Amino acid sequence: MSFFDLDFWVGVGIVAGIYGIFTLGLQLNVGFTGLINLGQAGFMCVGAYAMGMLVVDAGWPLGLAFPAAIVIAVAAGALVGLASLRLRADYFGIVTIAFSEIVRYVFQNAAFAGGNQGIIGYDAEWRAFQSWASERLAAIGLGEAAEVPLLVAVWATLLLCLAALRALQLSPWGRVLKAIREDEDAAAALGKNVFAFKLQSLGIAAALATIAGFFLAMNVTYLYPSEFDPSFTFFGYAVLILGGFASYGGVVVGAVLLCALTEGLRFLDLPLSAGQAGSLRFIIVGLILICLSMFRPQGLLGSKAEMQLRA
Amino acid sequence: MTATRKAGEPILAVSDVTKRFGGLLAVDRATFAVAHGSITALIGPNGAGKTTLLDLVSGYDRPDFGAVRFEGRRVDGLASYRVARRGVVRTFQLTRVFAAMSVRDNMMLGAQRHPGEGLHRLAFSRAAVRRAEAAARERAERLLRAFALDAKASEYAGALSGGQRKLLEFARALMAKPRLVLLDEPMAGVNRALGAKLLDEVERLRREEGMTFLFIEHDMDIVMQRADRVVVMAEGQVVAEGPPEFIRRDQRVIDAYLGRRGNAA
Amino acid sequence: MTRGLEAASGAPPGAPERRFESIPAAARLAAVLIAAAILMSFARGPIAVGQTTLNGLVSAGYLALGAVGLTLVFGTLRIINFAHGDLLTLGAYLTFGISALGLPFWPAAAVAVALTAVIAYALDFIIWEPMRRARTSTLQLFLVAIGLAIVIRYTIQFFAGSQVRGVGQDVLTSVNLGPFHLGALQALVLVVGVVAIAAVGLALAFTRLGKQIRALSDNMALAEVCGIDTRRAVRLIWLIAGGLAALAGVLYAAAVGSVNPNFGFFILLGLFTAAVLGGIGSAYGALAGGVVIGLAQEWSTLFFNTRWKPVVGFAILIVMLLVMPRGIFGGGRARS
Amino acid sequence: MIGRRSLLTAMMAAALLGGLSSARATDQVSLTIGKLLELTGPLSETGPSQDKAVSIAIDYANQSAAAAGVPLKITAVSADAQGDPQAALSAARALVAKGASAIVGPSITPESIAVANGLTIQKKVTLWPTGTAMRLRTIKDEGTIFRTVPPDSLQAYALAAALTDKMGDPKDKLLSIAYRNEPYGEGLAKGLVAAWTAKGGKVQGPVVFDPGQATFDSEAQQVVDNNPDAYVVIDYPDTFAKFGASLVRTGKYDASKLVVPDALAFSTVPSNIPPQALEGARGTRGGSDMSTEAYKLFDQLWTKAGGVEHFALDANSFDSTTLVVLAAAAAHSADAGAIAAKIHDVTRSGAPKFGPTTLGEALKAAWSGEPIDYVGVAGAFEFAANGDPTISRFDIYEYKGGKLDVIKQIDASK
Repeated sequence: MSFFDLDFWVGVGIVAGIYGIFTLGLQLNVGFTGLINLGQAGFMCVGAYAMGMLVVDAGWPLGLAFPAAIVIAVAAGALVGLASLRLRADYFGIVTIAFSEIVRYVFQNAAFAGGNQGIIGYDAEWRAFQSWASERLAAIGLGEAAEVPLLVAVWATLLLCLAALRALQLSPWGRVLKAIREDEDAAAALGKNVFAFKLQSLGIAAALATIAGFFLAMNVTYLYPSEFDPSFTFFGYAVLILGGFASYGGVVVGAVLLCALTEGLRFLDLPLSAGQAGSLRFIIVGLILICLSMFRPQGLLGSKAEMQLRA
Repeated sequence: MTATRKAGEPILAVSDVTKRFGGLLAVDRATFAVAHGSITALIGPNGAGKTTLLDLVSGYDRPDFGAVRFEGRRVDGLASYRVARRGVVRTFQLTRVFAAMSVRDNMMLGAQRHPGEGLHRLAFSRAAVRRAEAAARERAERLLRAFALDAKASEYAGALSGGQRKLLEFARALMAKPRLVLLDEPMAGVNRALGAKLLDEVERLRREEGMTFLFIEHDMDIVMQRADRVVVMAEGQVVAEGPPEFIRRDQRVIDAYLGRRGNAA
Repeated sequence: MTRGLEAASGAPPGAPERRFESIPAAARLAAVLIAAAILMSFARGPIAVGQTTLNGLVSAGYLALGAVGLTLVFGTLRIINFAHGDLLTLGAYLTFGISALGLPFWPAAAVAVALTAVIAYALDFIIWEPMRRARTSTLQLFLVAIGLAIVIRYTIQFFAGSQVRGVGQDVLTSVNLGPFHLGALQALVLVVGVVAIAAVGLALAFTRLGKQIRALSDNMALAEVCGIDTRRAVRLIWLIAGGLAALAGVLYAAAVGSVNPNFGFFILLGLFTAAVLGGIGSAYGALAGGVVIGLAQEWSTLFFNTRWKPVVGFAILIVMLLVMPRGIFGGGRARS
Repeated sequence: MIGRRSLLTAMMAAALLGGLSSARATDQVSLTIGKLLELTGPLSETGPSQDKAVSIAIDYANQSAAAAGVPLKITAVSADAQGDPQAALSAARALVAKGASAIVGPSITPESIAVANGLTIQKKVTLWPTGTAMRLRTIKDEGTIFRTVPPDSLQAYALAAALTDKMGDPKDKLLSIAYRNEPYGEGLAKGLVAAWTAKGGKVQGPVVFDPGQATFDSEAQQVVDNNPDAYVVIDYPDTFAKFGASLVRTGKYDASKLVVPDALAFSTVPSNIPPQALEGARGTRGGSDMSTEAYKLFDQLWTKAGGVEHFALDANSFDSTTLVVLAAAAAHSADAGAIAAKIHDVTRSGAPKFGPTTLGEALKAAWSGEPIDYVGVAGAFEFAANGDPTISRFDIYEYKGGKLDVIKQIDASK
């Protein structure tokens, strides 16, 4: 009965990293551009499936299929953006969630995507890299858990994306983005093409969703539509609000804390039936979401001043 | 930085511009012109359609009928960001500063065609970006000093007082080296001394950089002393246009605007 | 959350919803639906079209009633209430709980509807009212709604278990109306649904409170200025939203025959589609939207493989938002 | 509910004691079995019945071991797969962290593949999924994945055989097929269409219905259109409660023409499925020569434990748990790898036969080291190298008065 099982917590670290990359995209949209993107899971689905189908059906090497999948997902993001970015913020949110549901149903029913049999066999090259890396790690004593290479790869990518987004945020481009979040009309009056910036923000979010989708696909080794359920996006929002509004660093902290909490609750040993324990886990996550949003809306690392100035 | 100017052609020509909101005819066939390098005041009672006209000229709203020409080329129908890029910058009646951003960042946003605002340029021409950023920062510092806001440069714009926000919005407009500046009641909420300083800056910019100003103003003293031309609107129509002294005596203006209140200004 | 966002989605200055303006829209909609039905019956035969129309009207019942509460709350309080679907589940499971104490099904349902209405009101008192006073942003309200949805759903599952539960009503005997057939219980659901829709529509059109609620959902600031006691009206909106959601939940459970705690969440996006289709903030719109979605989904089975049925709702939603963002009856500016 | 909770606390105490007592007794084996259940999320309707199936298997095994003097104590830990492969992988890791030497579940193939590739193959922990899709066989499981559910290909032939048995030669007979839109339905339907058309039969549909939908009236109408000679509905009990009602309401539905697969096989039909939807219907499920007594015992244990009614494939989870216990007895150890190695020894064809009614003797025989051939409730399990059951004997049953009555047994491989 060991709570501190290495395999388990390496697994939690991987999931936290995947949610981190996924939510960086959300943060760019919500925290820095003012777009309520409810379809991030849909972009992840497009990206992951594109990568899977290119490798399995078209026989592409992973090294080519993955960047191509990012391009395809960004194109999907641009398409959604072109169609709906002129809508009011909450309408835009509803269009994006409808988009992500349509994508999920298409991949569940369309014959070309393996129907609801899903896609398997795209991770051969990754498995080879993983075993090669495991030997290297074993040589330096880290060979215990099989998934450490995936953990290292996920977190290296997450920190890279974090640094890139932070640099972008400090750049003039980031400044305009934040101005658009503050007041679109004023930004337009200063000559900023608001629509183009929103489109770029959505496109980058789609790319980040694809990167998260890539690692999710490698983690579960099988692409299946229910992995890209809207609840994935909702959990991403919980990570965002826990970490802190308009704070990229907060996303990483939020992802680690929330994943550690929800997975750690699996060890909660109460005299309850399995079903009740399962429900309790989610009740606790739900209550945290409510209390955070009510009493600490800026989350852990968000700035309270900015929140108040904007409200 | 004086623009190429065809002899006598106005920098801004508004002809028969009309705008209707549901049943309300906000602007009715408004026609007037603004000469290069002039300081033109746009006056009229509340609800005369002044702000709506400014919205139509700046592309914030689209006229139902009529044309707006800036430097001879039509701009009505262009999105507001395209009009701004042509060199027409505006401020708003209810000042719109980016509250959750620093005063300096607010200013930096005024810079036009900044290479740093394009992802591809950010990645590949980093030197150009650094140069443009430094130039913009230097111009911002100078303008902030001119408007006595330099002390507040790193504070949140939202923390400024109403008057200071007005000044910031005006200074930010100047960042873009505009050729035509549309000011919507720039003096509202600004104390007398600072207001005078602002108007001196307007005249300096007209003299040294050839900028043209069109501003909505209610304070007749300012209009009479500072404006070299006046356009008077009432109930959506342009009822009179001309130098301030002529406007003061024009009967139509008195009926439409001054007379209705019974006492001379 | 953001000045830009707030301004863009500020109180929509749309034309207030006058009774006259909405009747032509309803008439136009009915004409379109009837024309579509006639057209299809050439292609697929009147019996098939008639039967699917009946099936569609049954689901239209609970979709419309569920959507009314959603659109009123969304229209007035700017809350994308993701917890609304779980209020349907709450209504159904309270009915099971109360009927387990000995009350027959329909009286137990009535008590459950009242109880859920009170719970919805209490939630406004505990959660939404304080957040409204703190002028929180749309995003925070949306996140609280997600948290609330999870808490309600899994509290129900904690006590009632996640296994499927039969409603214990006779779902088999069917009524034959000429060539068409309809389950007796479904017919009841259809009748109760239509009656409730009409009642809500009339109440909103003619009662003083109804007008206040519609004014509120059309433009909260304007309503405040005209001296409507918005606090009382908002409380009433939550009572109506909760009550109608519970009624929709009960009708759904009765029509379908067996449910588990996820059913409310699964049809939530259908309710959103109906609300947006009808025009956010417009109660008539939600009623019309529910009918259109119910019919469209069942009619789609005549032309496409039934596996695509769930996609029909979403496709309509996206097309509507791009072509007619203000919906059939909607007021307010949908473009930012 | 109350019955189960006191049972649970008793088991918790036993686990603690078990831990202590193992030091005292000579070689008392304390086995922990992991239950990977669907407690939340889109498949949560399957969770409670699987939880109960494994629990009653463990209780029955504990009683049988004590009666037979075999020093084996079994406890259970559970985790929630949430209907999502990534959560299932994390849940499986939690089970192993809590000491599970084998995992019963999960219920769909995507989760099984994620758990296998991510954990159980490398850790040599046996995995007992109830998902039937053939996709599971595309991964090299190194002898760690066993299925007590018949693979789709075999069951498709069984369904065709059941149809032929009822309607005679399939030539020019119209078969209307409908299935629930997920791997189990799609896989079985494909196999059945192939088997049926190969024998000259005609197929209508398949009508694919989405489990999340509220009403199935239009789908049901398409199934009964053109008055087909027979229908096959491949579904789980929760959706069939709605789909069956819709079929009856069409007025043109004759339940005696219906044939259903093993997911709709219950000794007594759950209360939320309308009886008229199944009255007279036939079906297939894994079978053995001890089927009748085995199912009777299983039904007794199920009713005595109270709680939730039958659901899909609960007998299979019961068998999986029992086989893990037998393997542990044969291995004299709770080590995951040792158990994996002994699975074939407790299901060796030709060895002395035991069944649920003789579990005590089976445990004693296994403990003494001789190979045995244990036949479970849901069928005989001579496992192939890839862990799928080779013996393809199927019960063909008919529902009479809400009860399942086995009328025939066939071998689907011929």
